[in-house]
Amino acid sequence: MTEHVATNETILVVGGGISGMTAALEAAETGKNVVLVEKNPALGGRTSQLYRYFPKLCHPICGLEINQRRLKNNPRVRVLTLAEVSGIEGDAGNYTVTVKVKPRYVNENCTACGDCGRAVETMVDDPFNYNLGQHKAAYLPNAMAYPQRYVLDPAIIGSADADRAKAACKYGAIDLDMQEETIQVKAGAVVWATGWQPYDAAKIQPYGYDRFKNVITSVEFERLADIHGPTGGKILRPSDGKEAKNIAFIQCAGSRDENHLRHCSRICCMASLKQTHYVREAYPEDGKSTIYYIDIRAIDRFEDFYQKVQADPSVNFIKSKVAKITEDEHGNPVCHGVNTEGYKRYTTPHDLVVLAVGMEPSVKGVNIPGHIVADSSGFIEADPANGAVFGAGCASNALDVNRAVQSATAAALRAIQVVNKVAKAEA
Amino acid sequence: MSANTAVAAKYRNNFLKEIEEQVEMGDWVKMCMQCGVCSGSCPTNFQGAWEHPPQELFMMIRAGKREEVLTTSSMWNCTSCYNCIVRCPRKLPITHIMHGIAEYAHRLGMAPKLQPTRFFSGLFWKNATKTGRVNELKLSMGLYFKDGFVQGIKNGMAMQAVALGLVKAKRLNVMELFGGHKCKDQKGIQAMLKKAYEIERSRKTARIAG
Amino acid sequence: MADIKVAAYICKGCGLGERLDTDALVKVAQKDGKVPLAKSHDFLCNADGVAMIRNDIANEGVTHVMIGACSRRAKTEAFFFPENAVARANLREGVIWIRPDTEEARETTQEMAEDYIRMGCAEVKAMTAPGGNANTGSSKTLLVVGGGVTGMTTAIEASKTGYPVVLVEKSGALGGWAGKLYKRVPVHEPYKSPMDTGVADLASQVMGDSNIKLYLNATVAKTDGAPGRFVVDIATESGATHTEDIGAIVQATGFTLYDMNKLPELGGGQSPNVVDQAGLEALATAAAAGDGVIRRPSDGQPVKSVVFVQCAGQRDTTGQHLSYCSGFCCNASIKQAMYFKDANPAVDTTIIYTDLRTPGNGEDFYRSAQEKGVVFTKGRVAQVLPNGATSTVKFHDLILDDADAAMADVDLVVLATGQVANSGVNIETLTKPQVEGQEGEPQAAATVEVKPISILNLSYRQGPDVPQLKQGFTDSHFICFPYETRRTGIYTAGPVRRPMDIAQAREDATGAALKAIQALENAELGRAAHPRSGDLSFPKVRLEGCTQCKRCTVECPFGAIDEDEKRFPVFNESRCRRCGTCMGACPVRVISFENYSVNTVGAQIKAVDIPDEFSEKPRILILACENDAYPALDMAGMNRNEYSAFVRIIPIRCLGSVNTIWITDALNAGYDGVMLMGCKSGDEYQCHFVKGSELGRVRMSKIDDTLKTLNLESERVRDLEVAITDIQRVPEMIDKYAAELVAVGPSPFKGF
Amino acid sequence: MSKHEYAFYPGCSSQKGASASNYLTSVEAMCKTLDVKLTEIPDWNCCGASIGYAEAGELPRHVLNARNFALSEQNLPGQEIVATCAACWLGARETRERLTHSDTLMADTREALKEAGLTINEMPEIRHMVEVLIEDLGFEEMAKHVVRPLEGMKIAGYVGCQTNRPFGVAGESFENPVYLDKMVEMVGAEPIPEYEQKVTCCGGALAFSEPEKAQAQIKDIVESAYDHGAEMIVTPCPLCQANVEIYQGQINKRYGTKFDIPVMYYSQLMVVAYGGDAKAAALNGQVIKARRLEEIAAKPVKR
Repeated sequence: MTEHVATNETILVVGGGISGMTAALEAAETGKNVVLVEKNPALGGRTSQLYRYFPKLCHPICGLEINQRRLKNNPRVRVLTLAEVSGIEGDAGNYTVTVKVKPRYVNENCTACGDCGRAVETMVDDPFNYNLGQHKAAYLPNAMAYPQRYVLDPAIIGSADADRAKAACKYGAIDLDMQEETIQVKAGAVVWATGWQPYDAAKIQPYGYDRFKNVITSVEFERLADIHGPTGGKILRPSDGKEAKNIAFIQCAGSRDENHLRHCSRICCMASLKQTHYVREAYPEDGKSTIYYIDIRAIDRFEDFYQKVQADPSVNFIKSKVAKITEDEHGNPVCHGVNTEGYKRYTTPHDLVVLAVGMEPSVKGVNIPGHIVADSSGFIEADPANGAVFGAGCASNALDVNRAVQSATAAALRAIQVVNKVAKAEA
Repeated sequence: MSANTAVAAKYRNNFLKEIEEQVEMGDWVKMCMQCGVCSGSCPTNFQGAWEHPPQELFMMIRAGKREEVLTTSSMWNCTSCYNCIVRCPRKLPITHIMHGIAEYAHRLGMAPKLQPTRFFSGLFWKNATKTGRVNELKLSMGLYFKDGFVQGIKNGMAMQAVALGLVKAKRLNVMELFGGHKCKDQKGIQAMLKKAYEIERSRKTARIAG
Repeated sequence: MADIKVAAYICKGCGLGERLDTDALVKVAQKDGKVPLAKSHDFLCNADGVAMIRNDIANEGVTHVMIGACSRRAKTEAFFFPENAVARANLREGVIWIRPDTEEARETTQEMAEDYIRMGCAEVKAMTAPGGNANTGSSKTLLVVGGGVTGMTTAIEASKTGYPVVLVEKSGALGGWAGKLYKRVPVHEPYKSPMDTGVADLASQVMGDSNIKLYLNATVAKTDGAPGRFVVDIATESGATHTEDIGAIVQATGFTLYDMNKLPELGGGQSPNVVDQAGLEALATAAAAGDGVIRRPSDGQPVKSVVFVQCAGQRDTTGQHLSYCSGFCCNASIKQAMYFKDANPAVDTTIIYTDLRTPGNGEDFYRSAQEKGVVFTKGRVAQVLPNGATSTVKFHDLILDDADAAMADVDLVVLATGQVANSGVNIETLTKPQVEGQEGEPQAAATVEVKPISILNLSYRQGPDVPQLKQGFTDSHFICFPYETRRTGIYTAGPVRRPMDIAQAREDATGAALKAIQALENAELGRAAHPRSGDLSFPKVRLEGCTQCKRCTVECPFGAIDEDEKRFPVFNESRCRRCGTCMGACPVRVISFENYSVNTVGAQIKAVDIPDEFSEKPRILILACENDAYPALDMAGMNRNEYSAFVRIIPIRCLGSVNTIWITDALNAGYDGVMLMGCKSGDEYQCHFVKGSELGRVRMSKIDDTLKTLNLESERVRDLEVAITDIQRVPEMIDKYAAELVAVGPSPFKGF
Repeated sequence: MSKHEYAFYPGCSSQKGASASNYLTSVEAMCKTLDVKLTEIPDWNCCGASIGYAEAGELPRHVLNARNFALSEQNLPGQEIVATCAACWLGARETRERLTHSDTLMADTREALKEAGLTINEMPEIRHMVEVLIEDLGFEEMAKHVVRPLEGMKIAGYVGCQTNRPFGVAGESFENPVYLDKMVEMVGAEPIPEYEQKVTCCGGALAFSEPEKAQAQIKDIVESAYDHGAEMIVTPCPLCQANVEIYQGQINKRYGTKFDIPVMYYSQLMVVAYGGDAKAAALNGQVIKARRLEEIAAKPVKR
């Protein structure tokens, strides 16, 4: 890809998840130059860590493949990975953005042949699998990684392992002297698409995520079901690797709760409905799912999906916010509560409990340079005061993928409007 | 007709409004979103003691079920453990609402007559406010003898071992029957409380008016 | 065709040099591939290797490049030669990474590599670098159909971006549904009270914008042409017809409330005091104009108690009403309840719901309503019985588990009925499917009335409107690519494609404006739209060979092909998505693309060296979808999941592009079997060309006849559904199939 | 002159000859060692406790607590109020919160207080003794004074309700507070962090009015302590202590169990660990004698 020089007719997109990639590609395919900044070593974001999408149960990396091909064929998008925005100067139509780029220790010579990975001995936690598993300290971030280039974990720099990696590479792709660099990028408009993070489940004390191994989060469960995940796609519970066949899904784990997140995260109900399908897929004979909920929010056409799941005898719905979870002598998490439809008290052991954790905007806590107007939950609001910095996807609202893409496409147009003005002015 | 009005009264907000005016923290009732975490967190409800757990009471209030709510023994099972309060996603002060509804039912004389906790609660307050400090012995005796002398002796016998243990450990003093701990300024305390009751009553009537 | 010079480059990196005899591969390229220039390089993708290729292009007159190295999905930056025809022989992910590094495997592995070199050379020779199509239109004007919030927003945003807009509204005023609202649900902090609809402001923006040409009381009488060169007739009230040149179209025709008269059990149409949400908005607007008191329609008495019935005629499982949830109604009822509470807190307002659906900050709005004293009751309404001026609402209280709960003397009942899309004619029901197999697919569900009046009146072969989904919403069934309809350059936005509220509709409208702008820009450059964005190839047809069978015109998933009066196909390139379904459908093989044709694939099939029947080396042809199956095979390689050395894999654009001639050629050439790997088809299709894989399957279902005529066993062709995640499953399928074929025995056609 | 001075609100149960008199004794000894000066609020009155609700009403309850604030302000100006009883602490703190958040309530309260010739000017801080220990002194300081570690004792830390909810000790979780375990560790004994009944309700006042309900819960609390191999239970709350200790006999009758596990206050453990004797630690105040602790208390202090 030819690296065009960024000007104030360039659009900067922050975040390389589905929203960021969409915003970047839609703008580029409309003839604009784009710089796409991603903090991880590979694009794809959180959706690339999902096993399937609701309601079609198709695979997120299928769409990722298309977007990557669009990217490969489009010289207008310049991708910076391991990069984070540290400052934005100027105003609409004329921003100077400071970007810190962390060293990858691997240059463009890398062919992803994997020799360094085989040479290195150190294992490190694998964030792509939410640290449920480990990978080599010289690694390809994931099977779909774009750029398809290895990364060296900083932990081994200066160690014998690093030298082993360097020695193993026949192509001079490993550069142990790489340093963090700071670059300045001109841009007329900025699309902020930094996505979301799962709410810290440990804060929901009654559910004991920090105390019970077999209480996990919905995003972690996606990795368990995924063939590329730590269990190779088998649904096994963390404590003892036992097949988890009787699974509880707890809705509003953090959401709709003034002790945690005030807002409704929108996706969690559908995500759990979808995940019951994983259970059925893995254990067609004796898989069993129980969904504890307050309101099932299967909005618009998703209702059909809800009705399908309701018709499934292996799925049980209980209208109840689980009061607390304890652990029995077999390491089974036990849900305690009351079914509010008719007041049946329950004390039910499960093999595994999946907390449908809420969506927290990644911008929360992150101080976006040049203070941005956000709502009480930290989502970027559409506000003139934000100048030409536009929120997109889950940085702007709790959205499902479909709506995130709409939002990103809309943000791309808003950005284009700004750079077109600039172009007109300069013409 | 009467049946008709009965239906008409139901699901009207009259009782909800009454609760908001008369019950401490009553204006929180409308904020419940029926998640059930309180009912599931309540230790005595979990023993099956509650006829209507907190969340159901809130719904009954909205549904205008005045009679059922004010005559149930449910809220009297509250142990003030505060589990419901800390877990409620809407931050309803449920413990206090339970106490409040109980107090209101008691005030109206609709609370179940023989509800032992209702009795003890009243007993405790009288005991504590009489001298400004609790007299544990009189308190217990009062409780045992609530159903008359004979039953009192029975209860006393049943509790004998416990009592003796405490006496041995010098944690129960028989002399307490005569005098015992008390505040010096009992007069002041009485006057102060009398005033407090006056003010509270006037405030409530004001709220109904306004 | 200009004289071509082919060069083959074989890489020795990534273990290729150790695992394969690369000198032999160079010879194969020269001898069998007949390329004048064949070289090997230790590290082809590094600066030096790429420089070598660039130099040959610049100085040796190389026009066609065959790279024997890694997968076409890898090292794309390095091997980026947009000016040239390029083929990639996948020796790494496709050969050495899926074969064991053992002596006994060495021979078959080498054979595999040599075949891929032959195939690469054959393919590249059959290709030409696509040049794009000059003769496409260049109109930069957007047509927006529908003057509601969605349409107005699209028009304003497009104009802001610098594009002229023609806005057509069938009624006499802008505003649509939102124009009838008293207030709207809040869209920014604090999410506590209803806010102004903003419709008036939008309307004045539209009218004040010289860049927006507004037609009121107007409809689209005819839409002709293609992106960049649509010709649209607009019929106005006066009867006059205006013709506009249009680049791209956004259909924002919104929705109609589900008819409450279909809900007599809920009092719909039974009493003036039972209204739908539109009715309540009217009452609220009237009240605001007067003393602010919302009054009972029957007798004008102030409303003292009101009940909102959620999901009226929605989320229906009986098949009589709407099966879906309209999403906006919970917030709308909350808003309407606030109309009462804000004016007079003493009014009893009750919302009866089964699941309250207020996503995002709607939760704050919900809480705010509770603070204002709106009562929420979880229940299922069974009956609304009007008697005189009031009604009794009978319902099942789900919390108190009381099946006979009732509210009597209710002054006003509001039914939250849902949104029914104004999506025009359902072409599936309009035209009987002409291709076998389509019978199997879902007709418009009984719950959705088929609207007789067309909206766009497209002059397209396949019908006058945009295809719909089963619930009457326009087809945009992608999760990753929501805007992609099956009519290129025509995008739908707002409630016509999914139930939604104003906030979402405005976002949707803005995105649709971008897609439309993008479509007309691409059309001008002759570039393909999604998913092969930027592809400059386009279908070329040898009409002299055409038999007017109409397969292409009927099958094209995007309705890109019309018919002229002589029933010859008329290709509209800028409507085309380059999936190749027409090419696959054509029995006389007159349709092709510069870089993808019956020939580019056929030549590869023929290039493979077929050992005789005694060699015990069967050959299996795999035609794999480039979007899903091929990446899956790649990742299987990256995972070092081994599979049979007897397969030869050719990536295809879509299963729909598979022409049966490839299969018969392969079988005649002595292949023992053929595997077709395509995406999931049907209702939950995962095909990026929507109907491509389905049409391909329909076509292949008839292959048995061909096999019979060749008197071959039906096992020789296998049609498989493969997802991109099948990195373990695919190798298993291959080996299983290879084993089956051994049982079937070698093809009788070997050595002919 | 002590580093740490507080206005002390012992509460009814801590009075001489009352159910938690042993708590008071041990607290006094503990504070002596730690150089914490407690001055009793003169003529303090009952907090009303949670259970008074049937008659208490809102204002009278707050007025009761407010009287203590006023007395404290009058006699011990500027000093924070420290309570050892969970109910006293909670009741007082609730009143503090409500009065600070409602001017009407504050005004009404002042008006009522007039009748007793008192008034409040500023709101005092209301602290629980364990807060003082953890926040004002800190574990390090507390540990310094340990001269007789309670080695080899396995002790279940039972926090109960009202010391923990709704306010609790800062930084601790409502569901799984750990400070009590830390204190057990601090005195050289072995804590049981996985003891899952640590915040279960003991039944509170229902132990009097409806014993069977309270005792069902007390059974769980004690049983689990046994299951985890505890030989002793420690708690910061007088009602928890009493309920869990004194009804074990009745529970044994009711459920056929053989419970006989001592239930101590943290202060008693600390006094013994600090070298105090059985009397100072008020070990004689146990209905179920803590034999091992008595033995340790009898041992000479190793310096």
